[in-house]
Amino acid sequence: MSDKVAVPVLLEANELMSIRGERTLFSDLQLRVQAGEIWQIEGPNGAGKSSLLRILAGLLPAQAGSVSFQQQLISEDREAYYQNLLFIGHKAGVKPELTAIENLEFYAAVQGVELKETPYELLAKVGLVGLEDIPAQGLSAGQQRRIALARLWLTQASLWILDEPFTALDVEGIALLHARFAEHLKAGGAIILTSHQELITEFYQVQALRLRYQH
Amino acid sequence: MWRWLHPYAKPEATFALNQKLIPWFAIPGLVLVIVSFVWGLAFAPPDYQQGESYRIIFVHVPSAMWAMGFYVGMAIAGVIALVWQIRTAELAILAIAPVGAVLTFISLFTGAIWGQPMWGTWWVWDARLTAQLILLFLYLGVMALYVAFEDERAGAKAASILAIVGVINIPIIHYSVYWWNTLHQKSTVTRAITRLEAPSIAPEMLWPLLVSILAMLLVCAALVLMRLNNEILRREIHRPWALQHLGISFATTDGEQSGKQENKKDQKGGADAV
Amino acid sequence: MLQANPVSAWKVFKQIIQRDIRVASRQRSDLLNPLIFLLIVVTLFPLGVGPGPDILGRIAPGVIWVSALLSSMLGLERLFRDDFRDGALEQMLLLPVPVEISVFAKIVVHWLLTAVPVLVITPLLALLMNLPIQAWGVLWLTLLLGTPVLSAAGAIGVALTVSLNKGGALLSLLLLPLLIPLLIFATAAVEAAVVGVSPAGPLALIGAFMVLSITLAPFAVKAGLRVSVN
Amino acid sequence: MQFDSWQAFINMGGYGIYVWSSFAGTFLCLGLLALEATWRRSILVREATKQAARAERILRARAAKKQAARKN
Repeated sequence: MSDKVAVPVLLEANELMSIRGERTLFSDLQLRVQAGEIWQIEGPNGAGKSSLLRILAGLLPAQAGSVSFQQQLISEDREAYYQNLLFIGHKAGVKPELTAIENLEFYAAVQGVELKETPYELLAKVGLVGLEDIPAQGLSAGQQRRIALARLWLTQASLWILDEPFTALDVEGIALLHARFAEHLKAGGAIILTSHQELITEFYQVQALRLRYQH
Repeated sequence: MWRWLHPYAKPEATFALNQKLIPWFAIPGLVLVIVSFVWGLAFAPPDYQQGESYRIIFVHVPSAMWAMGFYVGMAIAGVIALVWQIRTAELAILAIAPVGAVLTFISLFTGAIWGQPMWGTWWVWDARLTAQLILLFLYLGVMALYVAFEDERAGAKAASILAIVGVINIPIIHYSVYWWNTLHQKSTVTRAITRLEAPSIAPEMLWPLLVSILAMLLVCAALVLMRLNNEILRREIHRPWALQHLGISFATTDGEQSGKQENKKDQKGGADAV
Repeated sequence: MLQANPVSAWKVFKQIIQRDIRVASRQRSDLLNPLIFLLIVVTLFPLGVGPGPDILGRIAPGVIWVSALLSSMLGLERLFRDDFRDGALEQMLLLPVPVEISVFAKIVVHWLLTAVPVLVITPLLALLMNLPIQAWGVLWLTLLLGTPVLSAAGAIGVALTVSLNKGGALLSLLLLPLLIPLLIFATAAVEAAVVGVSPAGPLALIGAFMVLSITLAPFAVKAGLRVSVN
Repeated sequence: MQFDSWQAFINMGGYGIYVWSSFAGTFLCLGLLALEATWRRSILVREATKQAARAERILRARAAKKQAARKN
């Protein structure tokens, strides 16, 4: 906090290459994400955006290259990395049999976040007031998505990797998310995300990584 | 740098090596097959208990033995594929499994035929046959899992894991099946085959048997190498080296290589920061 | 700077167990169906081979164990399938504890939810099959020691097939051959008890299988899940 | 040589059918494997030849087009 000159590098990817089937998605990809930065991965469908996010999260092995978090290869110390990572993928990980509250409480507990009280207020904030204790399968896709995104308020992870966080959200929800992003970046966190929409916001500067579709 | 060049340099080298090795396995293998079969069929003395029917041993035992051996080989390929992520090892699983399964089938088939004069029935739940039957299921499982995946590399990894789990399990299965067999043993004839394979077997029978075992190994190794090269070729068919190797002329203009699908695996700059 | 609190493995273990029991309690039919299947299959045998108590008692150990194996195949998929569909599996791989811990928790939960009910109805099965009373205890013991093997080995199979659409039949093809030793020693133990011989040998072996499978399976499951989740 | 006559060799002391059918089955299985491998290979070669020829045609057509454009 005292030394503002050297911004710590959170995530660093070197010479990444990914091949799905017979097609090379990308090769020699470099990425350096510093604290306070938000990166948007752009590109057409099938260019490998989701694959890149999954490689960065350590879910998918890269054909070549390395990913390190705070100068430590993620394959060497997964637990330390995952303590500081929040990944919300295409499938959000919300159990449909459980209520919004139960889902959130589970993820808070396994991520080491102490909940002082039942997160009614938070759920109200994300627009789920009155739906807190209905099993998630009774909610709409957008509402289920909101449960997953509510985790953004219940985490101490410094790096967020989010696959299409804005899908199925209304204008209000999007604005809320932007505000939360800004807050996170200000606190020294970093975000990597994919989105179909242009991220236009006055809150922060977006860095872009463009993937081309390769045949 | 080396790490990512490694897997792509590899298939080409393996292919060329296999191409050289195949005749070295196939020709001595075929010669030894003829030698051992003529020796076993015509010159080895008949068994004092089973008469001439015991001669089935010269195909039954080698196939049963290598059915097991190739499974172990497949599991080793699986370990290599998982630990070092070598593509050729993944393809090797696909090359070995059908050969191993056919060997298992041969050992079951010849075992059943042997059973007819021995026990008067085509199938007896004899320990050896039962264990081979389970081995056949294990092979089928590996092959079925491999092809069930849409992404071939995922299929290869899954099959590798299964092969390794299977190879840990094989001794347990064997032990349990033999134990089960002695527990339920009703007739003494079943031990006849086991007796033949004991070290007390007469040298006049043992030598042709050993030769037939070696012959079977060489022939099946040649088959595996042929299949492996086919698998390599199938995946690399559009690359210049493969075409060159097959003697197919292909056009090149300003470094643009022919072939419908250009796998630009070595192309740089798939992504750029804006 | 953001600083995350470390999480203890034990806490994650407990949380997963708690959550899965809660999930299961809201879809009870999933748990009940394999159990009913087991009962029906065991009922079919007397109808198929005749109700003579002698023959029933003789084949009882095998019938009960084979039925238990088959019914366990029915319920195995739920070990990871739902989690795979809704993304909870992915999140499980991203927990800040070794994946083996979470996998072990999943295996334990599966055992609690599927094997314990079987253990409860075992006397009923033994009764239906006319198993001599002196072997009831041993049958129960073999199930107690053997069902963890089913859950652990099953987890490997499910981890490998969970991403496939047609995984169900394949799962049985992969698993049943691997479970043959268990079947052999379990039935042998019960048969020994029926004829009044000490079943200690096969029981000890089943115990060894149990230890072996629950210590090694999490590693294979982890590798399998990594393949399936991508 | 254990057998006095060709006939005796074929007959195998009455077990001829068993012995010879096992050997024949073994040869058949392994032979089929070998045949399948060579057949696969020839298909691969044929496909590769076709593709290479197709690619060459495309290139030639492209070059011709370029030339025509230059003339105009």
